[in-house]
Amino acid sequence: MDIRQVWNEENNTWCVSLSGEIDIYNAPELKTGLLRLIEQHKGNILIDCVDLGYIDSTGLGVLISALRRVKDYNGTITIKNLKPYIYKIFTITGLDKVFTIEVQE
Amino acid sequence: MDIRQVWNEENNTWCVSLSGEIDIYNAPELKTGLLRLIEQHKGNILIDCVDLGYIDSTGLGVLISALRRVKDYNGTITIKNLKPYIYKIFTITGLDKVFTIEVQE
Amino acid sequence: MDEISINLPAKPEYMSVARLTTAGLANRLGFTIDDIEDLKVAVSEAGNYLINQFSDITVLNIHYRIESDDRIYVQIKVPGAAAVVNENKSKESELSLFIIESVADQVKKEIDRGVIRGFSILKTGGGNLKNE
Amino acid sequence: MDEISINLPAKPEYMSVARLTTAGLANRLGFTIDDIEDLKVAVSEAGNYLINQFSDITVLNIHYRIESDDRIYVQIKVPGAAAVVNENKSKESELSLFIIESVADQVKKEIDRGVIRGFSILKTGGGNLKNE
Ligand SMILES: Nc1ncnc2c1ncn2[C@@H]1O[C@H](COP(=O)(O)OP(=O)(O)O)[C@@H](O)[C@H]1O
Ligand SMILES: Nc1ncnc2c1ncn2[C@@H]1O[C@H](COP(=O)(O)OP(=O)(O)O)[C@@H](O)[C@H]1O
Repeated sequence: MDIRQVWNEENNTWCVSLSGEIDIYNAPELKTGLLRLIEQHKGNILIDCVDLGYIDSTGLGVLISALRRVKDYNGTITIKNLKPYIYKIFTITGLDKVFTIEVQE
Repeated sequence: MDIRQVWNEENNTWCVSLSGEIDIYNAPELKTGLLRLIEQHKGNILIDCVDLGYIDSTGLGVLISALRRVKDYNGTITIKNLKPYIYKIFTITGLDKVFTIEVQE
Repeated sequence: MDEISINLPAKPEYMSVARLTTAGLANRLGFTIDDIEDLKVAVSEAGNYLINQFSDITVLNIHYRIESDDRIYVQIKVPGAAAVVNENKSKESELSLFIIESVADQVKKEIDRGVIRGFSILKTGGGNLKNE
Repeated sequence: MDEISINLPAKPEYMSVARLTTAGLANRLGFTIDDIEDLKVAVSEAGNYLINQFSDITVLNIHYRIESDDRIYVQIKVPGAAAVVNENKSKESELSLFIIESVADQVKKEIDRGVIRGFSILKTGGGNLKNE
């Protein structure tokens, strides 16, 4: 897994790119990473998953937990460029209703 | 593994593209394929390995056996675009001296 | 009918190995990309669940039984003696069960004294037969 | 020290699975692409050799012992009782031995009644220590 982020002052948004695989092994690292961003700027989060190959339940848990914190200050989390077979995992778990999601063509 | 071939009448050569992995499982298929070409036209063989990811000793055996047949009618086998780590297998086995080889940049 | 069995440390860092082995097998059987993905997800989540379930788990056993080119049974379990149940297991375990049930064609849970100790998952190459 | 063990049918079609599992492990350990490739080749050729060596072989056992992040021992062997030696083994077996010796840091052959029944291969992440 690799996490890259850019703070966009204009629209008060963290643009985060996730790549590789997120699973029970590295999800804690994702959690630490996201929490650090929220601490720095209480903004919205836009997660680009164009290079994300896999996410498991542990990774979803981290996203849920981040969303809870972001909602505390009325922020949003948007997920874009999800591969269809990963989007499927979001729909199975009902998380397609909780996050704003945009699927890869 | 996937084998594609084109007969080039002008220079009396079979241009063969190999892709995927060649191993003990599918090497027999490669052997049948090459022998069929030689039966059709007793020409030289130019093997493009740009998309070849792996070849094992069984696959090398097939190339050796094909070379023997091609040499019977004074033909040549040239191997081009080998990935460096596959070329290494050719050098280890001394086959870099037996075939004309060109490595990928 | 071919069988493959793998024992690996029940540690988070090895779940990627379990996924690769699973994908390699499903690929060899000629499963479609979607079916390979489903099986990978099912095996990985079953591993997650068991690692989460037992606080003293050390080994995971994954047993693949290939019934035909489009029919594979995968059993994921904690081999040997009972393990200590983790009382604070994380909420993601619920997600795991949900996901496993959805991507597999059939799931049997091996329950012992009220605790899931293993999963037996059927996946067919012809897509998802069942869906609830 | 972690250990992984896999039993798979000693059939040509499963050597790709052995390679994927091996690559997944070496990748997890953080081996370089070249070292991953070397280990994959060594395991695959050891499997080829044994499949070629015994005419009644049914199972291959691959046992990985991870001594540290850059040091792995892989044992590839025919488990259980003796197998019937194949008298017409193909010439590629010579190539296999050659390749294994070159890509591994160390190779021990388990020889029984004059026949290789298994290999124990050491590969370090720090490149090829040995080279004849
Ligand atoms: N509805 C849910 N489904 C699955 N996992 C969840 C759910 N709610 C929370 N989690 C996960 O369970 C864990 C505990 O959640 P939470 O109480 O928010 O703790 P934390 O403050 O550590 O994030 C977190 O890892 C979170 O991601
Ligand atoms: N020097 C060699 N090293 C490795 N393998 C070889 C060598 N010579 C031949 N082979 C392989 O051994 C097998 C037998 O070779 P050969 O006598 O040419 O039989 P065939 O006519 O079936 O090709 C073939 O598969 C061939 O590729």
